Amino acid sequence: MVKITDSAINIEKLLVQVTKPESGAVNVFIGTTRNHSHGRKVTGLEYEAYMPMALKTLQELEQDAKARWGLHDVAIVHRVGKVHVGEASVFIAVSSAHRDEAYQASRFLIDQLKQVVPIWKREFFEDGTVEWSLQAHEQKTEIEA
Amino acid sequence: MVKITDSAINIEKLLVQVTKPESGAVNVFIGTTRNHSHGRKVTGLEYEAYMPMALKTLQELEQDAKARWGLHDVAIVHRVGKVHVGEASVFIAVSSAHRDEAYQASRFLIDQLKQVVPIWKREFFEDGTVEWSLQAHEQKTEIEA
Amino acid sequence: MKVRVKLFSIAKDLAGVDETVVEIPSGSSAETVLDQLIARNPRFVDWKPSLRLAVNQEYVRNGHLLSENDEVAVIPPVSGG
Amino acid sequence: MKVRVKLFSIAKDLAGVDETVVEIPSGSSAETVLDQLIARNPRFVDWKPSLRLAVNQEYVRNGHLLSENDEVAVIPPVSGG
Repeated sequence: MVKITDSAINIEKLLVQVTKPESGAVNVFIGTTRNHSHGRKVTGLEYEAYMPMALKTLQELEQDAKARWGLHDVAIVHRVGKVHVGEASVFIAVSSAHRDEAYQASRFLIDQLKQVVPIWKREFFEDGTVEWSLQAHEQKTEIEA
Repeated sequence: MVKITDSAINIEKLLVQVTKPESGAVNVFIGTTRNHSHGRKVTGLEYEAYMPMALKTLQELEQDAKARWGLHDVAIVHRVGKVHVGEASVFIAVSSAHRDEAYQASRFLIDQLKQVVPIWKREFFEDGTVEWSLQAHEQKTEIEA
Repeated sequence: MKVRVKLFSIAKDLAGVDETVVEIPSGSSAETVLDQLIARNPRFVDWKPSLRLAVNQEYVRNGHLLSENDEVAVIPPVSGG
Repeated sequence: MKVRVKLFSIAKDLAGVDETVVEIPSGSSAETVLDQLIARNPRFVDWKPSLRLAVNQEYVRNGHLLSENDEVAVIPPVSGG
């Protein structure tokens, strides 16, 4: 299951869905909004997505991981719109018979997501500036808030 | 925070506790009771612990992981007593600035827990037999149910 | 021919719009779209090396040949997670 | 001297109790406790190689010397998780 949503992520519900009777291991990764970035105070984040392509690439990643590690289930949820400090912006859960596959698949999914899924983050700083996070190239650009 | 409990694990509450404002990554491992073991149908599990030593070894693991990976927080909860199929028997959550530390620490904690913490699992099989799981030596012993 | 262009993140800020239509010769490559955007706003030049292109929701090389009514997306470095 | 012995999992089943007291000579090693248990139930012999010992909630080698009133725990292969 993959989803892009502007609402808070219901973690408890997703965990119940992902855990199957034959599962012995569930690994979960939660990316949360930090209160600082490169030493500056962050007051909030905003994500935008190229929706149809983001969903398509997430589905491809889900299928890849399922096939490669024989997972029982996968859930990937990403927020769009404003996300407050401390909230989950991304949630990944995978279930499998044993823990090795669960850890590997979970790590694969977040690493790939950060590289290929067309979603972009804007950081809102305490001083009123707003910046697109362009981590892939360690570049930053500033625009007026 | 480490805990050994005979009640269901409140995952949502633990996640809120573990996620700090400075955290960017939370990794969670949940061990769940499978409905089969070595090809036989399992109807339930029961765990027993050498309580004071189990808590002590868990605390040592928590401190080790915090020091080694500079974690923001750690929660480890293990069930004792009966655990139904599909329920979580162990829950580990770690928070950190970046995901690499979170994945490594989480994996370290479950691997170590399974090797050193004095907790034992008994499996209840559909045919009425009850067996101590002695996975460390891949041995099994059967007693009357 | 005409292709629709979707712009995101910094590319959207540079273009000032999140969607536009560009007129390019039949058989043009995806890169031609970037060159059109540069013609409209020279600041795009600095970003060109870090912009990826997708056609109909699939990443493509800059040399990919476009067809009429393709949806071209300009994808700055992604930062989900 | 007397030491308290705690038994878990398969060791508890073999001993038939989860706690007992054994009388051993002063200055005995932790292993002496295992030998006492074997004397009580020879089936302990087969398990001896896989049993670890803890004294006062700390893993010890079999050669660890015991003191009066120590709490010795017989730890079969653990299976938490």
